[in-house]
Amino acid sequence: MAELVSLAEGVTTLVHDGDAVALEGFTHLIPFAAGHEILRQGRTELELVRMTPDILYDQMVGAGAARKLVFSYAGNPGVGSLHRLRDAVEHAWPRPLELEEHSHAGMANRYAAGAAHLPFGVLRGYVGTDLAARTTIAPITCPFTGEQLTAVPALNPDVAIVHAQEADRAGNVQLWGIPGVQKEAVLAATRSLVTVERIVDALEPRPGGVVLPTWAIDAVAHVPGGSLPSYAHGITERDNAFYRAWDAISRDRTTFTAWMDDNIMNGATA
Amino acid sequence: MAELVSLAEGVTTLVHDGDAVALEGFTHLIPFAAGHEILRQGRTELELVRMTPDILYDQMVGAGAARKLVFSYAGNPGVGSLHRLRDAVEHAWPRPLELEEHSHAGMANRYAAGAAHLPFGVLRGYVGTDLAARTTIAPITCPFTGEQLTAVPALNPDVAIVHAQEADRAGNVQLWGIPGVQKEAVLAATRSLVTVERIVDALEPRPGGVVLPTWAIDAVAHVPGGSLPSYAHGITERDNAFYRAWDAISRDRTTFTAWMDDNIMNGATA
Amino acid sequence: MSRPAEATSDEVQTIVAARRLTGVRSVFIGVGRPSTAAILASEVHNPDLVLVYESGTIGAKPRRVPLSIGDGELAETADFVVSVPEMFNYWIGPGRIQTAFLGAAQVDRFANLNSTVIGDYEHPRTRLPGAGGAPEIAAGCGEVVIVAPHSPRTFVERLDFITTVGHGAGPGDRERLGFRGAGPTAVVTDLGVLEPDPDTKELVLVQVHDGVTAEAVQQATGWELRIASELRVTEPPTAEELGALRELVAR
Amino acid sequence: MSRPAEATSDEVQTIVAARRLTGVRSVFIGVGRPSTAAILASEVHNPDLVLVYESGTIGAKPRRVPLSIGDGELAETADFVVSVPEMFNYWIGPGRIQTAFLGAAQVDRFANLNSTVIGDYEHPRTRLPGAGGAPEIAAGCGEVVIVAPHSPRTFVERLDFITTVGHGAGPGDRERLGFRGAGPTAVVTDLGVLEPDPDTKELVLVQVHDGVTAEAVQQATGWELRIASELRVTEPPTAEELGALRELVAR
Repeated sequence: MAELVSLAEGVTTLVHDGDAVALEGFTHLIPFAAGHEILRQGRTELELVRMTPDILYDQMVGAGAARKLVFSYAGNPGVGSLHRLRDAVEHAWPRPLELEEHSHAGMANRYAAGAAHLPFGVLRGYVGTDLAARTTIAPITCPFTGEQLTAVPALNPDVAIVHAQEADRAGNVQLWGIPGVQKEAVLAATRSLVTVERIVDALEPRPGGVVLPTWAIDAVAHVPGGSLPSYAHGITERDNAFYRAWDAISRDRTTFTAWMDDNIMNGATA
Repeated sequence: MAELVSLAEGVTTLVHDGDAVALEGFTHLIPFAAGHEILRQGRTELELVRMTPDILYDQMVGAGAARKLVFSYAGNPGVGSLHRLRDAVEHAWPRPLELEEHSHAGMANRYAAGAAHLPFGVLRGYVGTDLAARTTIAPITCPFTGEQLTAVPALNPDVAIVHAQEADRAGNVQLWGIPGVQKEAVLAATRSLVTVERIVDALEPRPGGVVLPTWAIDAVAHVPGGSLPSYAHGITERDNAFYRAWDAISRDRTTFTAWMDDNIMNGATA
Repeated sequence: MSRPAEATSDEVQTIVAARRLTGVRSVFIGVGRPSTAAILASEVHNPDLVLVYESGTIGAKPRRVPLSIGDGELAETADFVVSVPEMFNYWIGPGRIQTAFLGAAQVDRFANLNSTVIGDYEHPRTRLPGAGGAPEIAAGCGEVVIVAPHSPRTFVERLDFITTVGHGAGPGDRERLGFRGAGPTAVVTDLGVLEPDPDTKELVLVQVHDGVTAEAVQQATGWELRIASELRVTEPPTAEELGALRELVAR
Repeated sequence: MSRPAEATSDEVQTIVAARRLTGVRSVFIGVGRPSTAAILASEVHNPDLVLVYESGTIGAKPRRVPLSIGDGELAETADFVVSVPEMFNYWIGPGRIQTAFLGAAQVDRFANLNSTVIGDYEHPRTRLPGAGGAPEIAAGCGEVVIVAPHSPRTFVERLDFITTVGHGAGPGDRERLGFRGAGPTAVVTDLGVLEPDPDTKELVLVQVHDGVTAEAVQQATGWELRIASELRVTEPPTAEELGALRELVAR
């Protein structure tokens, strides 16, 4: 059963140094506030897992909290590069960053296998690419047709953190809009924390609603606006201006560090 | 793009003698009217596919339309045996019936693999049971952990037929309530027919709504009440009395045949 | 509340099964008596009990005993509803459901189950419905409670067909087969309760219902039944239990 | 409608890409210019065009060019929205989407794509975003149209990294790799259009935009470019196309 906790408590209890942490969200519902709290609590040596690392992981990598990144597409969508992530990969600043790189189809099937507690997933993919030699896949043969396909190892992070629109007082969660791979991430992870825009008396079933029952979650924290500058469909708007502004903020190490100090590290704990 | 057709046209065009036909529905939304039309049109040598054969397949098997049954649970839920199906298996009346038998988990993963156009699915299952030696499975080894799991062959019926609450005039379909495995069945099949309770101007997104786009379907037929004595959530009620009454009707070959003649074979074409 | 009429053995069976769900978080329910027992438990012992039906309805709150596992009321009252593939892959397989309530046509001394055929598979005397979800449910759920009528036809020396593995051939078999859950922890019948011996995994009669003798249970069992040294007698149904059950069935 | 100002080469590229979607049923859209072109096509050429974004929004009807592929408007206007696993397993992998519009940082003569690194993988000069959905999209969709700026930095003799297979090393490679779709059928740039030779699969310059010479295209291409014997010249943007594009971008 999920406990209702403060964001600070949730992060303290569930996220440890060296953990593989998936802060998931496919453009929508990215758990920025939780990521920032992880930085404020000084977690380090993290293995960051996410299909689409964007500004949040640029911040966490730039702050030196991550040892490794497991991903399939790392960019500032519609804007360009993630300069802190590039700096880490290209110049090992502030520290080297190990990469484990997949395609979206591969990552999605890794999470799905993880959610099913199966050791691997199967897809047609990777063949003919240079990625095949650079990542964690294996050929697998269909026992019925003899066709050779690709197996990807299950992804089971130590912790999954996602943001949702609402939870009831028992800790049952509902999110809607673009669902991404959040359900799989939570079900695949050993521990899970969900930040929500609001606490309600009862979850009203909604079109496209994805429900995570309280008994499949460890903790729920009430964090209004917790996905900004990303958005929570129907509640907050994506701050596209900030995504554009990040390009300039993140290009320069000093500007970045100053911005992080002013806006994140010394920011109030949610 | 799905054509809007009459039920008779749809069956004539899409269902052929000898086809593997999946009339899916997990207690809910069982396409009875379409199955009856298949009988009226005299289709024969069918391979009937369904996770949960119930009264409809009892009728089709009793009528001698089926050569083979692919399934995981064949019963009259809450009532008891399917007497026509038993008569076919136990006494080859009116003709022998070949069985290909799986568990629910196996059938669900066979459909999911079929919908993904993958040749097989993977699960933990069948081990230690007598079913393992009686069905179409194969061991498969995880290339990462060495664990041995079970592979099931993809299920790709020639035709899938499902019933839904509504379609728009372009042939986009929406169903809600218990979704069963209908989406997978339609996406796995070579051809598909959807019967619907009503045609609407536009599909209103609904909680739990499953949408099948017109470009993933071959034909849509307007058949109000087309799933009775099963039901269409929010529109028709399950006729539990008929499910109970079927037990007596189906016990005796003569009673059954007379009932079929009176109620199905000479019934009006929808 | 006036003392209700004496409970029938079927009522006692259902009530005893329901008691097993006190303090349980979630229960996977087969159709029939298991369903009645689980709904009763949620009304009398465990209001927070999460009822999970194979049809994909999770957290259903039926007020009547559904005839099928897919009745509309289950979807209307569920916390959420999932597809069949999701039910087995994301919820049952990973062992997210704590207890499974299953029935069967045949049960053997290691609580293995047959729901496929009576007689030879190719030429069955009686063709039964088949596996359904039982094999993977029994493998994946935290524990399994079997609810079956007690007769020599059901409790047999040798299954005609192993549909669902309980404790296999004895200790270590479930581990060898890679099953996650603990397997059968009890068989609740209309005569009493059998539980697997912790060491041998063989079913032992540990409890008889009021007025039932161990001899009567042995006569209804197709193998030489082990009897617990301290045989418990079922606490008679309370007026609340019996009243709630009769009200539920009458709805 | 008053004659609008002369179209820029970027506008021509977008308009020519959009024309490719006349009569197409469904298009999978990468972020950026492909998205602009697809929305333009749905407004000018093909109102029934089904726009599919990686974020799971199928049949989206954006009125503005979304900054990201996951903007709220895409979900609000979609015919339906699916999870990422479902998008790749049920919709892209089986080849249910007819055309894919993709960009890339590097393109070679067989229309293979690099969006991973410039330079060595272990010590890259420039780290790019990575594969995203491109490899399986290019393998599964019916055909692929590449939309890229024409420069020697983009059109290279040799990719630094093969992220996405177009026609591999030439004829037969896609079949050998088991890909379902036809692969790249066109590369639309700000200078013209390249199409694979039906036999050799090597990209051939088949069309130049108004005022562009074959020599100019060769100079912007990092390999010795094959030129079609009958080189077409792009139909200039109509007032309707240009007006619609500018209105769309301005929204």
